Amino acid sequence: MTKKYNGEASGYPLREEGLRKRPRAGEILIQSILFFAGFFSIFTTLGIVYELGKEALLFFRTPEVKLWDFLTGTAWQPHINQFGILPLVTSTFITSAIAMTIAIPLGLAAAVYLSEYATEKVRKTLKPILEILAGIPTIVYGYFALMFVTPLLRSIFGRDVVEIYNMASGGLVMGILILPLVASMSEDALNAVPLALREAAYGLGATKLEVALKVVFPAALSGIAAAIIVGVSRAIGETMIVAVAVGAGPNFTFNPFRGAETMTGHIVRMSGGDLSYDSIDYNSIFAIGLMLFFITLTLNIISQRIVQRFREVYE
Amino acid sequence: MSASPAPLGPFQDNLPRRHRLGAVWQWIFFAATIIGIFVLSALLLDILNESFGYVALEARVDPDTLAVDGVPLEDLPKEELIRILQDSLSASAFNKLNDEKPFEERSQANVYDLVIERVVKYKVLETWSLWESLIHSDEIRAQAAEEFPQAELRFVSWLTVETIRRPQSSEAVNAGVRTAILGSLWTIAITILVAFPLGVGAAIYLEEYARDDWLNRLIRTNINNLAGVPSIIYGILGLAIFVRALERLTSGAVFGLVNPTTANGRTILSAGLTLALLILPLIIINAQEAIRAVPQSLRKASLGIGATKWQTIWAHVLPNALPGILTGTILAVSRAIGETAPLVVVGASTAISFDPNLFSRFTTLPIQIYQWTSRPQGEWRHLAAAAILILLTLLLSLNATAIVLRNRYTKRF
Amino acid sequence: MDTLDNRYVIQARNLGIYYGDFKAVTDVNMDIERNKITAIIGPSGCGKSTLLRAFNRMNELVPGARAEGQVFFDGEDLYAKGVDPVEVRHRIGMVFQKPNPFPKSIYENIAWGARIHGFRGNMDKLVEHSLRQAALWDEVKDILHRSGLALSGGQQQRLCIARAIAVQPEVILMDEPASALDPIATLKIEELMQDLKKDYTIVIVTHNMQQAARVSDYTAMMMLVNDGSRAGTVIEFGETTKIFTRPSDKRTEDYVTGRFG
Amino acid sequence: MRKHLYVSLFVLLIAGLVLSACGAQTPAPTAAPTEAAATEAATEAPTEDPMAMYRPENVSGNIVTAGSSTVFPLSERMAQRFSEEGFTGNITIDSIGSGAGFERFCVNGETDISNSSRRIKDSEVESCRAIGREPLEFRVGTDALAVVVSRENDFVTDVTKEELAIIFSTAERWSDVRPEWPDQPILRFIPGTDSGTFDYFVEVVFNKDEAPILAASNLQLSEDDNVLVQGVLGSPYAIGFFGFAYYHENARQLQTVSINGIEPTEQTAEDGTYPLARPLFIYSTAQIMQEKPQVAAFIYFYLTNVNDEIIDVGYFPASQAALDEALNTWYTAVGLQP
Repeated sequence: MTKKYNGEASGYPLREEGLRKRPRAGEILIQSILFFAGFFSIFTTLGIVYELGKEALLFFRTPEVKLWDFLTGTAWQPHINQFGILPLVTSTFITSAIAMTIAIPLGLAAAVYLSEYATEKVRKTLKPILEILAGIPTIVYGYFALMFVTPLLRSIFGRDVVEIYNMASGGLVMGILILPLVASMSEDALNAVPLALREAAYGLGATKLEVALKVVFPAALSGIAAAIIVGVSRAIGETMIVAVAVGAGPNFTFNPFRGAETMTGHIVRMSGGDLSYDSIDYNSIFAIGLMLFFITLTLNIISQRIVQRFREVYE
Repeated sequence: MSASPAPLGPFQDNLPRRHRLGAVWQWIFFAATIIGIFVLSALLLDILNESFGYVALEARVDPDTLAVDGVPLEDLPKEELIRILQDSLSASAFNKLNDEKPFEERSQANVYDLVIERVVKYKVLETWSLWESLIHSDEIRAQAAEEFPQAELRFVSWLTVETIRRPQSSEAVNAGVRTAILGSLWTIAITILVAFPLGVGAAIYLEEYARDDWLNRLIRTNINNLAGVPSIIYGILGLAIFVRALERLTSGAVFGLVNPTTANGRTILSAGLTLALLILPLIIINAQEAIRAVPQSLRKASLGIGATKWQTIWAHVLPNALPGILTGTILAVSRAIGETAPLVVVGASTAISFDPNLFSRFTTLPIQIYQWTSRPQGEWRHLAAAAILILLTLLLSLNATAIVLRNRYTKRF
Repeated sequence: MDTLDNRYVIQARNLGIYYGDFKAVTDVNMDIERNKITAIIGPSGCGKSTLLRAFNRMNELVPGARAEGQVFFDGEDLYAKGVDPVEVRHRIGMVFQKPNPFPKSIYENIAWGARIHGFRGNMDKLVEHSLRQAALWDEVKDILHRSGLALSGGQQQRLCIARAIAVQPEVILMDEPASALDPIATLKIEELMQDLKKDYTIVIVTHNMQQAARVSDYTAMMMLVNDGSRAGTVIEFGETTKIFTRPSDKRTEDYVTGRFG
Repeated sequence: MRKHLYVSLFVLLIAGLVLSACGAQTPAPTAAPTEAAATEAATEAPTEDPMAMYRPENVSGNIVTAGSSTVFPLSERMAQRFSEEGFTGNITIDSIGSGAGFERFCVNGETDISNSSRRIKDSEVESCRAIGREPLEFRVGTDALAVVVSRENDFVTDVTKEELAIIFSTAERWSDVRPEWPDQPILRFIPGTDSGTFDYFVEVVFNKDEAPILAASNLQLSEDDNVLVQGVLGSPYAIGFFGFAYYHENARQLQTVSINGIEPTEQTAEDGTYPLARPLFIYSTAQIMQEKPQVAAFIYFYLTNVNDEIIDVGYFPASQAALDEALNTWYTAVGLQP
């Protein structure tokens, strides 16, 4: 094998480098740019933590504020020096939970319908409609909750039971807002499941339902989980609906028919009001923002663990 | 079943039950979709209901008194109309109109509109929704005749070409959304131009290049987390970074476009960049899922013929992931275009009187809508409803391209 | 019908298959004998897979596909009104060209089909029995709870066969089951088919004429009809030995001897 | 091939944007006049009449204002009139709340005028001074707070100020206020604690002590007065207070409660006999007004024309004395004699 194969003779130009690795500057450059795009999010987070932390520090340095009371107190009335964040946290969780009990089942069911049952034409019509409706400003959903859903709830459960501002109505409408998000993302995930898998199941004599729920759905779980995580995140971060329909009085209650105020609702109310910028109330919004940031962080880490467990079993 | 193997256990005949179950669930899936569409349509109908209907208008100067020699106001020649304007307006106001566009060049219709706007000055006394107007039209007439004997009852569409063309006004009958539409378009254009490449790039990195080490895990967790940060916090961040720290860039001073002493970072550029940060995680998460769904065999096929990694991604992975990526983009843009809170913090104005550009103060449609809905007078809510319809149309036309492309590239493997 | 007797499991009569306006398969008449292996051979694009999928109504999953004529299964027309495609596919199983295990454990891959059909016996035993029949048991008995996707290609295909067996069908349709596999794995699948034929009727679509000659008892030769319509049909059907040694059709002869086209 | 796809994707997107932008942009946008033009216009003005340089048509340049959402509709109307009367520069008004307005005015020094529905706080004056700004206050109008109940309520028509304090604090039931009133819980709907309205109510009714009202049971707050209207409409036993314009717009279903026998009307609000009439202000500084004549011109225009528009916007005029005082402040600031 001393003689090199003469490529020229056979019409193939022979590369001088042979098979040695060539530096591919373009590839490396692209990879670096892509890495930067990925790493960029870290800067965003650092920026958020720094900006919120800086101001939140001012809040925690105030003598009236004790960190322990902040975390465990059940009354939030900054005007009279009560700084217990729990009422804001509980109402955030309750409204989000109500929203997700609407958005997850309805959204996933709609996704299954669109992906597995609907004809191509129906799917191509309905999906964009759902997505466009997600673009209605949330303030509109807020008024929808207050003027339509709340009276509805009050006529069903009684005016004495359901307060005019209540977490149920805000949560329900927030669920409607998030429904298209969950449906659209999940539908994509279901649609991405290979046809071969569906055929395998049909070939065994599975019904359409069995194929959809027991084969396609589990196979799309990772995408569906992402849809749900995005949905939950949106629910926790949603502002205008809760600001209009849930009320503006921090209330430590677990009754969904009572009014309360969520963390985001409080932040937007304080930042848009007539309060002085150097008041302790005003600074409190940064502490709440930071708290919200850590709550979503914790939830995300937990949910990612769960998703990872599912993924590790099959794949 | 003569030749079948000895069964290891009996198969229960469960077919009818399975089919029943299938039918029930199919019905449930369908119902869920219908409920979703129904509720969202109810919302849309509610908006439509507010966009049309009767109004009781009272003129500050009765148009009949402006008639000359029995010729009604709308049929008066341009010169007569100009004379009316000259008589009723201050000299400076009249001159300003002439400066904006000389009266010789204006049409009769245009001058007539000016007379209506500046001299006749209709004022809304009462409004009714479309539903009321259609069902209780007689009652409305009776009520209007009794309560507002001077007023004129008209059936109006709050959504007209004029609503789109006019700038803002503090009178509902003259108000339009032009400045807001331009502000929204500029903002969303910057948002897409920044967030789409950056988001898809990040997703490619995470799915195709990143090894499973602590740094990349951190990045992944971080992106999921950012998706849940309330939008107003992005506003605070945008204020600190784009409005303040990068003021020279975002105000346009660095390009010598504005006077550095009056440069202000509260511009469309800052707003667009802030919204880009906001929707970036949404785009990344969606794009990641879409890229993950591309079959491995496709990558192997491309690598197998000696394509480089990037060539493989560019030519095979991305086109196949495109439908999913576009879904994410549509959802993200829908969200960005409807955002209010972060833009208020970054410094969107509530009232501006000029057409915005990249480095100017601005307002956006949702901010107009928010402001209008919180006013006491009912006519603003009707106008807000019309603005929502305009926003949805805008969104639809922006997303149409993405939807068309997605439908074209969607396929099952 | 007088031609129907218990020897034949599947009998196609004047079967034609359309995709929308396009007729893919036309005028097929063939009888498939019980506990035998029937191979369908022919050049690419002549409708072999389409025909095979018509035997358990898998074609219906393609939007716009429809069939005309009859396919009798144990004397009952599969395309008659009121016939349930789900039950059809339970009785006539299918193995696909590319191994397609579910993203579930090996055990679940096999148990799933039986479970949905209301299997009320000992599931562990069924899984073991099916895996043994598919000659996979010894290789996977210790890793039953590992993902089916973790197996090699040949193992995956045998897993898919085991999965098909577990619902205890009468017929197994195999669509080029070994085309994605190496010769050793292919050999294993072929041996397996010989074992399975004791209990099942097998119809196999294959590209590989040696394979057809090796494993099958009967062979159907498919070609495009010569009227320019691009529809495929069975031009010759008979015992494999006859088809490969003394074909009556010139085109078959050319094809099996490699002189085709 | 693929490249075409991506390129066309972007091109289409941008084309869509540009097209829709062009469609909306029928009248040609005029370039924003620069600061230089503003000073030019100012010096050009004839010197004989010192007020001539403050006519709308004689000034140009930018006016940046921000602040209270309550004052916003009024400022918006005045800005529009100002432009109609010949002003060619740009006015922007941000409705962000009085507090945030003062932050931009006193801390960052980026606005020319701050709208406020409350008087500036001492701490805010201090931070203004820290950046060399000495805020000047101009009273522009009055926002009467209406204490309202639903039309379904047939027992409350008039209360004393003391009763008002009890209704919005310690009383659990209507019968706790007056024994002849029904034995039903009081449902309270009030503006959020961050609002100027809340502050003002507390100041007048509770002597600046917020604790009693915040400790009241069945208390619902909202920053949006339209939302409060819905709250009061919800029950015959509900009571609330908010801007008079919101009452006026819903007068069919709501009724006001007079306080110490005084109804909220234009008359009682203007002469100060109605106890819940809160002042509306705009703030600027002498330095800004001198450096930017357009700002001085706008404030002058505002003060002299506000009463033509204020009722239409939904508020009541300030008393003549208050407006005269504001005008005096203006003359002093620009260095002229009234």
